[in-house]
Amino acid sequence: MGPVVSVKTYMFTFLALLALTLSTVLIGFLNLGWGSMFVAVLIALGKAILIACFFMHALLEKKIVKLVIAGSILWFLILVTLTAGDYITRGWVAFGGK
Amino acid sequence: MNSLQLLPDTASTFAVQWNWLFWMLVAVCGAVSTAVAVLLIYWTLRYHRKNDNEFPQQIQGNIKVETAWTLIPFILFVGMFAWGAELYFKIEKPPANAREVYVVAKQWMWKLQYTNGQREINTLHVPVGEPIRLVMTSEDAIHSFFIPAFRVKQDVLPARYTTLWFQATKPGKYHLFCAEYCGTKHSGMIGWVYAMEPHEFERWLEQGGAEGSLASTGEKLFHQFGCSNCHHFDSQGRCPVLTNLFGHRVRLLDGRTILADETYIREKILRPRAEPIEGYLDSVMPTFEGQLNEEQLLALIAYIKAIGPAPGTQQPTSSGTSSQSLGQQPGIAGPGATSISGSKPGDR
Amino acid sequence: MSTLVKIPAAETPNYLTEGRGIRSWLLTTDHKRIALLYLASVTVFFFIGGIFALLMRLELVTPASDLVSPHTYNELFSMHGIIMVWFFLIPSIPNTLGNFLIPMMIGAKDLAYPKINLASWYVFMLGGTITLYSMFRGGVDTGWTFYTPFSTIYSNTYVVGAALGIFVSGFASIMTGLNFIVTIHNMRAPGMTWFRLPLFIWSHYATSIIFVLATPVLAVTLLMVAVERIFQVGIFSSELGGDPVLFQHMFWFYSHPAVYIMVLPGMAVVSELVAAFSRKTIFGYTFVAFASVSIAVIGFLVWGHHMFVAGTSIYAAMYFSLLSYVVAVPSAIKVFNWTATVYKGSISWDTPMLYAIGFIGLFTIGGMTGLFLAALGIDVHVTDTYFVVAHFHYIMVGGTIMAFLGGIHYWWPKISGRMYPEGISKLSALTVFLGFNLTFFPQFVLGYLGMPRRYAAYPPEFQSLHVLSTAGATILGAGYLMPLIYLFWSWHYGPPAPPNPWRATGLEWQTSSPPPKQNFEITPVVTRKAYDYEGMKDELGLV
Amino acid sequence: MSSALSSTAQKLMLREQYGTPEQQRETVTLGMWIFLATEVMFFGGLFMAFAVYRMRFPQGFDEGSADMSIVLGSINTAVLIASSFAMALAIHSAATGKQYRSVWLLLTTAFLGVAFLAIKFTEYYQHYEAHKVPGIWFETSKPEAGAMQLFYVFYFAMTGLHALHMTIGITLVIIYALRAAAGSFDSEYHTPLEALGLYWHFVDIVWVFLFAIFYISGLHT
Repeated sequence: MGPVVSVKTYMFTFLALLALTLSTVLIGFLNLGWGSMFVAVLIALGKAILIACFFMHALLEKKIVKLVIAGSILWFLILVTLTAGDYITRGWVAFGGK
Repeated sequence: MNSLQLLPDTASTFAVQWNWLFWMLVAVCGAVSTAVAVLLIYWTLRYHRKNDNEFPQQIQGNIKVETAWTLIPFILFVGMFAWGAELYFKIEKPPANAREVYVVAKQWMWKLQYTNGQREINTLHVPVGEPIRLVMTSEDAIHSFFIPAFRVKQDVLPARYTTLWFQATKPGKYHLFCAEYCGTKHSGMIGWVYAMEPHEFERWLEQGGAEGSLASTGEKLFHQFGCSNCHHFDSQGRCPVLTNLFGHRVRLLDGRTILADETYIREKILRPRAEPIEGYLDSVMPTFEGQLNEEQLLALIAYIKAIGPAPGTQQPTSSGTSSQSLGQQPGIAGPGATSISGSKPGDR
Repeated sequence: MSTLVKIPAAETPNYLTEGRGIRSWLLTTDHKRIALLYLASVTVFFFIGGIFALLMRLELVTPASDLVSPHTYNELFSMHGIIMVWFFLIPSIPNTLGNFLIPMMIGAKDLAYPKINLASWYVFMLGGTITLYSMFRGGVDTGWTFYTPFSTIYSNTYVVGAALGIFVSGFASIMTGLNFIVTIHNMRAPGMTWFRLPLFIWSHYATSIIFVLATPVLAVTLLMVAVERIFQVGIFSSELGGDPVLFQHMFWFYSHPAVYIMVLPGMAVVSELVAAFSRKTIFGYTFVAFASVSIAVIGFLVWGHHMFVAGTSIYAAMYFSLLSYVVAVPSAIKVFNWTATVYKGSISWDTPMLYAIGFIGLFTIGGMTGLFLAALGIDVHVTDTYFVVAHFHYIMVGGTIMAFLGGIHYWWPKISGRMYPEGISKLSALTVFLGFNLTFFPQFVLGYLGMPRRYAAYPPEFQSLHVLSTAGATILGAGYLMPLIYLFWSWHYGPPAPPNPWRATGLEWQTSSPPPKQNFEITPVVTRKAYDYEGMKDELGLV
Repeated sequence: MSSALSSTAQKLMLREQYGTPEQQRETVTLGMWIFLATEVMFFGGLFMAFAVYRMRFPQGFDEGSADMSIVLGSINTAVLIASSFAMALAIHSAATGKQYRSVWLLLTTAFLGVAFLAIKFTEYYQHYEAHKVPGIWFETSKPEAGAMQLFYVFYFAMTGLHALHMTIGITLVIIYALRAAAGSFDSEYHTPLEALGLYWHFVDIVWVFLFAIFYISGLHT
């Protein structure tokens, strides 16, 4: 049988997720230029970590499961960085900005 | 049956350098492959099993040997990489004084045009000893411009310009191939490249009655489509000054900068209101999407390249900078700029 | 189906005889039977793809396109590529030999998910059927690479059908990879530590990583191609501002690692063969094991080397070129270690060993010419020519198929319980080797001379080399038919095989030939490393 | 497959290829995590393509984003988070032997999932009404019409695939709720529920990112 986490932890996670959703929306109304997307994704990342750690018990799983999670994130980053590296150095996207 | 040919023509400056690296790689890789093959065959014969009860002495491995055959190939590989990259940089960075030829590819032909207006199809005439830069685009699928004797190849993409340069060294007639699969008659999308002595080339270039240079065709289009109504050569016009635009970075409204190359100018003609330039928030320019074909676009680009720095312009770095926004009246359409509200490129 | 814990009966019939009739095969969850289902399927696909190849070679005997129309020729090479890549090479070794051997080599009763294993075969067959159906309905002419915008706008063939077939078969790959990874992690017999695993397992583990992480990207890419083609919204074409090169990035993110899906299992087989027929432990076991894993990992970082002239940035080309050289290092390490294993061994010249030596030689040439293609400046000329065609055929045909045939011969006694005929099989190995080189070596020269690939017609000066290549292809075809015939023959008429005809190490040789359904009468307890021929010698009392 | 199951061995449902129940649980969990890794790469390809085009056309994508209904999007996010919460509690109840509560929580999860889809399809209908469906009916007067269409292509592709995952998830949750009602799970054996929970939470995570990239960046315009 799997790891058992207390109901209280689930409750706090749930509330934290709702709070983060609300803050995403509120910050979204500010004009941050490219920063608004950046902040939104950053908060989403925080929410994803909360879900993975507390709802999915990633922290309590064996090392191999953690390796699988780390690997999938790393591979996604490989896909993004090596492709984006081409687009950024190709002059396909504009540079700088606010 | 034709005679067996084992060496390709070597007819450009790049091809000479290419051959050096190629044969160096053949020598290194050939030596290593031969060594592996000889050892493998020799040991297989030398240590052939004599009877089924034979079990050899076990060898687990040797860290020194492993390190050696990890590091030595790696160092060799880095050398190969560096040499290959150096060669690649040479072929990707055309010299500034190169003569330009414009190429439009379509299923399944090559259309070429010189700056003096001379056109040809599926043949390319070039002078020996002069760098040539091809500015290429496609009307449909991806094609690839390939001249084996010059060892150069570049994919030709729709809606953007790629370039290719070479300098022929030997007069002659060489193959031109499409190297990126492009449909039914892909293997028919071939032609010839004629490398000629410079004086012969000049003679060839003048004959054939081109109807004026490419830039002059562009200039005519520039007036015909009303561009000149707004794009003046001083800052009095409502639109960015185009002198000295080409090859410089343009500041966008949100502060980012973008290089004004051929592809950028093409984009701005077809989709002027996307990505507004600093100082021109509500662009009054209409879209020319669907009104200009690839050849006309190239003529306009040739014209914009040709106008260079106009007399009296003190902005050598960039056009479209904020200094020209003085007197700008956003949103007012002028005589040259027709209604913009109805432009819906995405309509069905 | 939820069976309870079951102790195998004392005298179980073997996996071939336990349960008869078509139902017992089509509903089996036995990894060995599923391996045979896969073996039969990929063999059929191999010969279909082979017929396409032969027709192409016949067309290329003359410079003009006279045997078939250019359009037909384009469909031939597209279908040859699609069938061979997705329906033969990728499943070839992992789903047949891998499926058969992984549980046995680690001392397990079956894979971790036997039902998913069976499901993967059905999904694979469904994908294959869809692809074949769209081929016979009118074919597809995009090449196996489906480059946009040609595939989404300009091609008038059954692109969506072919893409759907590949999409579906991708799920089979994912199921297989997932099954292998979990099996290797969780199902090892007591005492079977990671560094006691045969290198076959290490390589298949590396392959599975690629299956699992690369295949989904292909799936989503093909899905986007289908969406773009059906709804005519330009994701990868330029009307809306999209970029065709993005398709190439996503496609090669899968398809370059997919090359390693094809060759890593070949390396897996060759490690076993070289050890068994030299009766020696693999020189530098840990280096070879980690080389497999690093090929799988670094193999994901090099896809851009397919796009050096595609209009990517020169800086991206730089890092992709450098990384391509880095991934060549572990491949080189493997070749050197196999060669060193032969040194002072006790080498037998049985057929599998001939295939293994052929593999090492051809893989070396294939790998070395890869160094040419990774050199940026050189690639400008030779990319998209026959040089590339020859290069990847040396890896995939000279490499993978040699290893596949070698492996089939080596484990044939275990699979069928019969010995194959030694004389004719040696002849076939030799025929394949010679035919292969005659077919593909001239293509290096053709590419170097500038002959572009995917040409139905070509300038006359290339004819001599094309004729040589076609001559080689007929020999190669004959070489491939021979094993098909004599292996079928030996299934019924070959002499019965002992449990361990080669006196090889490895748990699979410690059970009977053919093995019982549960693989082992008692779960083995492992106390030795892989390739412990010292121990084997003691066991046989030959001190 | 009913409450007639009595002995521990039967309840463990140990399949023949496994040695111990613990091995079976680990195998199932690991398999599910690896499957989720493939899902990361599956959605990852789309996220990567979206990122590239977003970098290229920030304005056009923001204009597309400005059309989104932030109210419905936020409600949907809350609904999905609540469903994940219910799922986590369902597994917790199963693990602590409260089978009856577990069934009801599973049904709540499924209900919230259906509510999510209902809201999502309401949004789709609104886009259709506004003529914002690329390839079928697309109209805009905005200058970056092409980029906006691209935005919508990604929007429909990604939320559509997400909705497909939701549909599969809801079906499985209902099936497992029925199995739980039939007494198939207890505090010792509920591995399939845990695996389903992982899947459900993962689909939730995907939505969290979809919400961030599609709904937020156009808010300030």
